[in-house]
Amino acid sequence: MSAVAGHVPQVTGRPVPGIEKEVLEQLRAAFGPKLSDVKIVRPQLLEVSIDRKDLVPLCTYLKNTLGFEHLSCITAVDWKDRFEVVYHVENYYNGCMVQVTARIPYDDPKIVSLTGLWNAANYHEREAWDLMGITFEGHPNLERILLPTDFKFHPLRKNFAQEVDRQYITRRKLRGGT
Amino acid sequence: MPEFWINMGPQHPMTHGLWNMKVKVDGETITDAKPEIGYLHRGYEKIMEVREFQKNVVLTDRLCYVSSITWSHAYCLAVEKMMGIETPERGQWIRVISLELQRIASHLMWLASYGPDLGLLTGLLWCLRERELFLDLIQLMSGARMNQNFPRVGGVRNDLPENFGAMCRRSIEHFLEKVDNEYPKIFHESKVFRMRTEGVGRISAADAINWGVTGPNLRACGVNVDLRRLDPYETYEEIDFEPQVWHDGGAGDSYARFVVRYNELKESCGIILQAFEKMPKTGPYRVKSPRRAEGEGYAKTEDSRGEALFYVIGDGDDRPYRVKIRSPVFCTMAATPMLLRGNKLADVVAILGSVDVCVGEMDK
Amino acid sequence: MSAPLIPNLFDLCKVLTAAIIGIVQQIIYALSGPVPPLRGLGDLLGSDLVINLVTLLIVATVVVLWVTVINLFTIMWVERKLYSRIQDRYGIMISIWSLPFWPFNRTGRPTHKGTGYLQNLADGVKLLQKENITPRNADSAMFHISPVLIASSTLMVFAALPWSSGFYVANLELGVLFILAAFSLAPLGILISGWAANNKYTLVGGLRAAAMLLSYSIPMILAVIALVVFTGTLDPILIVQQQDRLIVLFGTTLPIPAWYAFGPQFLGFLVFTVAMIAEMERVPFDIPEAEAELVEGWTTEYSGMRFGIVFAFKWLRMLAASALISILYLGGWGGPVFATLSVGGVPVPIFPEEFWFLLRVYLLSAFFVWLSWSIPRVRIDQILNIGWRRLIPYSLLAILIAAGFRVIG
Amino acid sequence: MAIEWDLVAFIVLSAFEIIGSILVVTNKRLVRAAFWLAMTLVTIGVIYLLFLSEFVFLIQILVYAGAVPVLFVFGIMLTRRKIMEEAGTASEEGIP
Repeated sequence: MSAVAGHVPQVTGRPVPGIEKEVLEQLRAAFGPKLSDVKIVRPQLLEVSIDRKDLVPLCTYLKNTLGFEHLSCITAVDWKDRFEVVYHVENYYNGCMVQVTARIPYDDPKIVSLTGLWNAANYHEREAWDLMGITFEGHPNLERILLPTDFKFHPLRKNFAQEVDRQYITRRKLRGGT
Repeated sequence: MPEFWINMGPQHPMTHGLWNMKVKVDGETITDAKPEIGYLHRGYEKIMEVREFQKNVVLTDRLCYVSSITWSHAYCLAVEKMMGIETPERGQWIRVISLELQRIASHLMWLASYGPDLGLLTGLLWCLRERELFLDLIQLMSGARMNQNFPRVGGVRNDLPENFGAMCRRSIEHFLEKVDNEYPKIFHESKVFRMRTEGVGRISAADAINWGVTGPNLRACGVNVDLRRLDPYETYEEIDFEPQVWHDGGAGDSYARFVVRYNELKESCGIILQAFEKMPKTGPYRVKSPRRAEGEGYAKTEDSRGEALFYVIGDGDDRPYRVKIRSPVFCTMAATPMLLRGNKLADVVAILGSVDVCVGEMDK
Repeated sequence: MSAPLIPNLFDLCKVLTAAIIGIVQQIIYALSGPVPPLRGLGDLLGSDLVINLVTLLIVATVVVLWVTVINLFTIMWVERKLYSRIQDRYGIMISIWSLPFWPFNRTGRPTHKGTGYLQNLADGVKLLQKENITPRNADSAMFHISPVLIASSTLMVFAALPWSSGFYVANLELGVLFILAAFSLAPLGILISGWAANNKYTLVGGLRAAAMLLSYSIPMILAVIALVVFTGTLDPILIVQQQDRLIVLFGTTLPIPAWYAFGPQFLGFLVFTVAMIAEMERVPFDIPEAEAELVEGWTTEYSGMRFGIVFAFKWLRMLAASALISILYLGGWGGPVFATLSVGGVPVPIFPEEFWFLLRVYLLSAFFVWLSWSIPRVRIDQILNIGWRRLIPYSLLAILIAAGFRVIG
Repeated sequence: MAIEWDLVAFIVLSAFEIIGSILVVTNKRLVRAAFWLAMTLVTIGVIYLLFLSEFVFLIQILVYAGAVPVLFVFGIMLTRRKIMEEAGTASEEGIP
């Protein structure tokens, strides 16, 4: 199923109706107990959430056997008591998309990096680290991508002051203090 | 000559915006490249968490300022999916028309800036002259040429003017007549243009998919993926159009990207004309959207530069808890070092011009 | 068949200088009454050495003014108007009423509905009052010398370039070779200015410019050799006279004038024109100032009037190039006179040689402008490819053809 | 006694030439040396003019003054290792 380098994947470009039930069974068969709150949101979209430990086996299964070759985007969400990293993975052959949500405890925001599977993850993980502060182990060069390199905070976290709570963040506080 | 880094940017005529491409050059050939982005980072995802749902459309208009309706529409679609509401039939058709008009304007802006990149200033003047036609149509429809604030959560802001169909038909005929016999003379049939773009910035289909390249850049590699067909949103199922793919051998070079985008111009005109025939003449164009919303919604649309994805999470408040913007240019930027390696210094312009970089959406 | 408006510029100016020196001599002789040594000075002034020297200076100023003021502004105006029309817009529209001083600053007059000819003058004045910035730790001596080298080598071309059989500064037997030598001096100036400006872009731009100009002066000279096999002389005026007859093909005289471009020299004509486009750094071969990737190439660091000189030299070279092409291949100033009026005893032809020559120069320049504004720029390695792999073999072929026809013909 | 003008001219030109060639050898900055080389070659050409042989003067300008110093400067630029640190072009931040 996976595209051999140089060979152009023959993609029909048309969605296959009812594919998400098939993918659901295959996932349940392979990772039954580990998956929690699996549900079909709408045709072509499947939601799965797992713990961060078995993220890599699930993703390698998705990529190599089920042919989900396009990692659309990686979102880091801060739920104040835990972190969540949401992976949107898409299959060009039948148009199905799987949303994998990995839960991370709040105190040590670490998760394994997926750059091994998809190179697209490289920039997304750097951005997630840059804005939310989740470190991805195994990332080739995990450094800030959007913010200046000497910036000390991760602005997307809920504890980072929102412009509404305080009139403005003084430059001195931004550079040095808490 | 030892290898040394050349900074192509941040203020450089090639970058059409504020980003810096550091290119390591050995003589004339490029050995390595490192894009430096973030100059235009406005922290959209943080600001969006303190504004009501509808007020964020003002922000998403300014994501990519050349194709702002497509971005605001993607955001509104995501919020609708979260709220579980559905735009009425006529509203969806109006959205399709506005999307295609904006796509043509954005592609024409790209064609206009691609000409002078290669030294052909006449291309700029001609393409902008045609773009005026479509900016007038968009102004007629939404009241503004740029940052129109036209899509609404649950529909569009206002109905189309009366004989908008006839005006569109007249402008499109004039435009198609120009696209068929004036532009090919300075682009396709010009030997020098082919020399500068063919075989330059080549990327294979497998690498493109692996690196997350989407949209016209991916279709130029021969992969037939068009989200309007693969995951049809709005009323794209009822329109029969042909996604433009580079068929003979996955070339994936600048010329393929140019041809794919050029044909999309003509394709979008066809879509607009079809939309006017199949559109219900009357009917509501907007539905009332609830003030507060709970849950999560995601929407994936075919923006003129690639796959634009919005992932919105609501926690019962009247403003989103978290908004994630997936920008196609941000992902293609990861693949640019692969595109540039091995080409000449003068090719950086041809390659990055054909990738159609829009800095606003890249830095969010 | 063609008659010049000014039969001989040198004699015309000689009459002028003789009159002036005559008056000065009278004054000196009048003064030499009380101061006897002044008489010697008067005789010295009268001697023809001084007269010839002063006439030569006047002739030189006339031609330089004619080239750098009248022709330069006209050719810049022609180019800016032409490429605006190609781009479907009006172009420069400034009118005489926009001048600030007395006769023209009348209110209520349209300042921007004019022909636009003064725009170049306005640009020149603007550049004059701009500050000449020298980049920090640039090699300032070389930075200042190279524009002088470039501009003077271009003006040297016009010393040997005749505008009609009478209107020239100096008529050398080796005029064409002198012009080619002057053309080949510019790469040194460009390279040194690129190097001295201490900026990576100008360095790469200068390197590219020198590489291109060097690799294109070889086919240019080979094409001229192919021509000399036919003409036998390097004197531009003789070359034009040779082309002033009708083609005789197998006994029948065809109505076509016998320009070298039509005969076996056609290949040489094409090679020479392409090489000239490269020498002029027009857009297909515009690498040195490739705006897109090198910002402005080797002229990036110049500002103020220094940039004005360096920028104007591009149009001077275009003027020189189209003049040289029309002399060598398109029959210089040959053209029917139709009628000559006699104005105060002096025969003034209606269509003089100067008219035909300027017609050819400006048509050729218009062709270059049209060409350079409708095709994109070629990459530097492709340029060198074309230069070495295609133009030089073609020019050698041209020499072969010319020699062959010479032997047969 | 009439001054032989061509003898005076010859002396002046050869003086120029000698100074130029000395400067070519002793100059630390290589590009200046190349410039002086071009200057000496042109003065040699002018001396050919003194002998009333314009053709050789023109060829001298065409070949020597036009091409050889340019190739010299090419050679200098392509071989020197510390291109950017040379006195004339020491840029502050060096190579980023």
